[in-house]
Amino acid sequence: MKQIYLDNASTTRMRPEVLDAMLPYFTEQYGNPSSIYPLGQEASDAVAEARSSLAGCIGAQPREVFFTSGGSESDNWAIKGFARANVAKGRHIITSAVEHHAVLHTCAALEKEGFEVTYLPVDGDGLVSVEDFKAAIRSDTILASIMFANNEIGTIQSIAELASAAHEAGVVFHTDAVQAFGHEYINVEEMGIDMLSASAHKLYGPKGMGLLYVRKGVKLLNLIDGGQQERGRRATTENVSGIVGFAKAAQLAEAEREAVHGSQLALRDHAIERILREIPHAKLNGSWESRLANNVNFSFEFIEGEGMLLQLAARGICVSSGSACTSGSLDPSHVLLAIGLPHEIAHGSLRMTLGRDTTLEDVDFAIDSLKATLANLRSMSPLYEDFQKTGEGSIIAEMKAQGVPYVS
Amino acid sequence: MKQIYLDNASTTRMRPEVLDAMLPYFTEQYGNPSSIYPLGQEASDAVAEARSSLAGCIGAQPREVFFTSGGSESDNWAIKGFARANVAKGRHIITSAVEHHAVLHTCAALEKEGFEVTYLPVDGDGLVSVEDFKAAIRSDTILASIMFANNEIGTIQSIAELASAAHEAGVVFHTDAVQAFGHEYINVEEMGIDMLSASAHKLYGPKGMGLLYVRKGVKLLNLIDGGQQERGRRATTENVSGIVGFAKAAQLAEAEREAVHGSQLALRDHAIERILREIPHAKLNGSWESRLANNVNFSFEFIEGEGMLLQLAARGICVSSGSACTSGSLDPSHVLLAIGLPHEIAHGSLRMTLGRDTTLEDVDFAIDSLKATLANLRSMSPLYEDFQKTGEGSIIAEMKAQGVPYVS
Amino acid sequence: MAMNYSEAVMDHFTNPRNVGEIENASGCGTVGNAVCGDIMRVYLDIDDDGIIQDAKFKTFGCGAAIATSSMATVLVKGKTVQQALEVTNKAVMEALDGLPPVKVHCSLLAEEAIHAALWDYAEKNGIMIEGLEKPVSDISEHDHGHDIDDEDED
Amino acid sequence: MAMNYSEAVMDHFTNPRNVGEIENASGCGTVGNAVCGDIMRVYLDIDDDGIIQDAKFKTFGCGAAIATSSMATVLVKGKTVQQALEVTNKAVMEALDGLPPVKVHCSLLAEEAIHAALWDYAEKNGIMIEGLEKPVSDISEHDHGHDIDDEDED
Ligand SMILES: Cc1ncc(COP(=O)(O)O)c(C=O)c1O
Ligand SMILES: Cc1ncc(COP(=O)(O)O)c(C=O)c1O
Repeated sequence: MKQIYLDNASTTRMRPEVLDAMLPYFTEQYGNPSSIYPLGQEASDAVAEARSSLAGCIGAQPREVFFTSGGSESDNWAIKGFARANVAKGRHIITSAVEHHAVLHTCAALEKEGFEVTYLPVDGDGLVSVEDFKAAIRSDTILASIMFANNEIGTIQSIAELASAAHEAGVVFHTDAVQAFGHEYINVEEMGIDMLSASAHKLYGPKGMGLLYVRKGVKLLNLIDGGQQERGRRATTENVSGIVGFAKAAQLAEAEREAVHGSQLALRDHAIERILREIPHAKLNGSWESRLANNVNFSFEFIEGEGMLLQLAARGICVSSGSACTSGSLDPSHVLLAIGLPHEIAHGSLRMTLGRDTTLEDVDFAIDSLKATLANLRSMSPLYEDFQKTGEGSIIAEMKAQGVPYVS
Repeated sequence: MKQIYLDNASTTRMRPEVLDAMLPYFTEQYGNPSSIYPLGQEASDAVAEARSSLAGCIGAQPREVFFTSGGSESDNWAIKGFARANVAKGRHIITSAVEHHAVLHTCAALEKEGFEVTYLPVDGDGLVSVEDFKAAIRSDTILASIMFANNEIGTIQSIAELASAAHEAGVVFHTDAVQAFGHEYINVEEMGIDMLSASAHKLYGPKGMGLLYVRKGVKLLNLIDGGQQERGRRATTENVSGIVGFAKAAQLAEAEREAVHGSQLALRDHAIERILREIPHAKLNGSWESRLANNVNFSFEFIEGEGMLLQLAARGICVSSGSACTSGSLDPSHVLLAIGLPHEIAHGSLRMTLGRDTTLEDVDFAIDSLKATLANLRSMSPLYEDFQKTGEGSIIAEMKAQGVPYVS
Repeated sequence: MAMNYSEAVMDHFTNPRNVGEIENASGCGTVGNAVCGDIMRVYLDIDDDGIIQDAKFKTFGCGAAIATSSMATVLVKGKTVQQALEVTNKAVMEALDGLPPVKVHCSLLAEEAIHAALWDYAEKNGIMIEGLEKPVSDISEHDHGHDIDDEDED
Repeated sequence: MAMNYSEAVMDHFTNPRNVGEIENASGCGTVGNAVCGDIMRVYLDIDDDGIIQDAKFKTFGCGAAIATSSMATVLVKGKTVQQALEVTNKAVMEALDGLPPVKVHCSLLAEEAIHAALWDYAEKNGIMIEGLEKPVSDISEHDHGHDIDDEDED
């Protein structure tokens, strides 16, 4: 069956150009970049070139870019490494309630080490308030980590303002840009970003490959000690093919960014509008204005997410959900709860994230299928039965009555 | 120019079969294993299959095998993760002076956190004495980490005996088996290994891919916190192609292990014997008896290693050295110093590590080139000039007089 | 979290048997709650001989919840009330060729829903069913086994 | 540690100029030590007008050490003693189109070796060479810049 892949926030299909760029580094140019003979030096040159190309994408210096095994390692390294290196200056860290677990669980680990963490709430759109942020800064605050764009609901934060508020108070500013790198314009100088995490597989590059940008002068302890790779900051024989593939993916993304952004935005808004128009008891999650161009996230009432995903999968549609059942945890997505969704409707959420080659047909087919799926699941839902019998018990209807935007 | 690659302890040429196994997971089977739709489930199945295949190679259970980004991360995770999780039981760790930097620098980082580390000395062959090991165990010793086989001199430690001594005292035993996995017979049950690090690129697999075996019941803190991958122990979207490639490489290595071991042993001994016979002022480093089948390591007097490497590279021969200059540090290899080599001859060391397709012709050509290179470098060495004029100042001649074995 | 549902689960999820309502049912029970994410409602039509002539369900929940509801109704149909009590969560799971560890709680919910419907039937008819205890209507107080690592806790 | 030697360095390393000894040299100096890994010995043949007619070297050391020795001898040949003093490590490095940061110390060693040979010449002839200080024979006390991160220390 034809698969319609609308889960590009989860991972992406690697581009053939990226594979082509990587291929020589497996069985031909397989040298260790630390070696002195040509096979090693060529690998070393390829790594250096990739580093400066990636640095260029965000306005950084090559020596400020360090390769890692992915977004999670970058987040862990930035936050644990900075906190542990700067504990003498203070033990307070600020982050938000909607961060990825790679940030949240890292902060939780630091709390066990004696750090204190403020988890800023967000508004109904998922936005951190700059005022709240300023108010949370204490004299012993050393680090703030606020994600560039949310992986579930696509909300883009006011990074430049937050960073500047952090700097006014002498606080170092990290951003998890895993969802934004290669998709949104980023410039670490203009925006005042001190550390930035990115991951290659979110931009049609290889899995298991990430980077951490660290502004010159920002001190970190190593997460991975050992050899002298990455100027002694992150040990391990370089994943040369992965590094080369990451750089290639980023170059392509950078070159096509504006065009892709524009066409995705149109498709995204088409999808959002169709759902609001055609599917009752639905609510758009996340800001519509300050939102990744490829993110569509809805809650549907009276149904639970996993069943929806499985039925859509049976029609060849690959999407994801903030439902409890898909994550192995009893609670629904912490992001959906943080934007104020009651558990009941957080369970019935759906994320569709468009890719660079998603077509209008794909989106329309997905929405048609979604309508059929929801009708089927609602027909077997005891909650929908009750609602139909009594006309009561709809949370979304209440929201609508209260004037919450983008509900149907 | 034809390249003769004799640096397989540094990294290996990925096998075409491994690349073939990996290829589908880049641009076709690109799903995220955490996803519920078939594209994700197939990736998840591939990861599960790879995990059980790798577990099988060392007699472990699949759920005891965790994927990492390489040997360095595995070492860091095992040692830091165990130490931090078990600090209530004690703060003392035992390791050896000849470990890889991924272990030594990790231990140094733990010393800064308040742990105490005993770095056991080794004998002239690079062997840790089981008696020394027992004597070093204290009531507050929680962990011992002794490498399976040394990356520079190839010496294989008495792992089963060391592990059993550790267990008698209730100490958990980790081994860095990066150089041994896929090359030597390993069984974690028989040998009593509690944790084991391995890295795919040392056995013709992909770079940036490793594993940590953790015996059921051994408690570790996470090094990389975040999502629920690896049962919540090591977060990040799985590097599916890397995992599949690692398993394929290990399967092939396991299937061919005895045959390759036998043929490499013959070539290795041929090389060692030719050098001892034909090159004066040379000393074999490391044990000859308890040694990796592919490792040849010599010190040559009156010359410095980098010059030797560059001249060999100019003839297409890829080898490495324990010389200061190639590592960016002022000191020569800590391993060569630990086996008692004076600085003067540690600088002039050469490591040739054979690969699975190294031929007798390759080895002979390399040794012929080595002879020419040494003659050339000695002809421009002021130390050799002095020795020739006075007949004095040869450390190796003194060693020979003292009965040190395997010197010429 | 990988799912790896058996074929039987996928079949009962995609083609659930006995979806619907029974008007004037002999017994009807609803368990679970929408906060934790699973709600099951079972309708039973029980004849004068105490034989379950028909069973229907509605479920708000994941694939496993729907499949276990479907299977539970299939298993109790044609059975006596007493036999229906033997349709335990284990029996439902076995009939479905197993469930992923994180989904075992769904089969518990199905058992509870059958019990709740039987309790309702017993109450309506003023009878006592041996071995049947009053089911908790909100089973979220039960241990769902959801976020417990399937084997070890180390 | 990646090397990335310039072509000039590789040329002077693979085809070093002026390797050898000069019998009854006007001046000979050896600097460095085998513990730290670099030893250079320079022989100078200086005529009565104080012009360096010939220069030879022997070096124990890495590629950069050999190349800088070679270049240093090339640069001083034909020069007066006074001009030879101006053959600084910078001059040697420039002539070689640069050196990797960790190798800069090698060029210092070459400068020291020339100075040591000139000092020997001056001593033998009982003269004072303006601007020449007694070179340290063991330059390992100098800062080699070896394990210093090339720019930042953070
Ligand atoms: C013994 C040993 N341990 C650890 C490592 C580190 O492995 P990796 O480069 O995969 O991180 C290596 C190789 O570099 C090694 O030889
Ligand atoms: C916002 C965000 N941060 C971090 C990560 C972790 O990235 P990776 O899977 O490459 O470790 C992800 C994706 O999974 C993400 O979306």
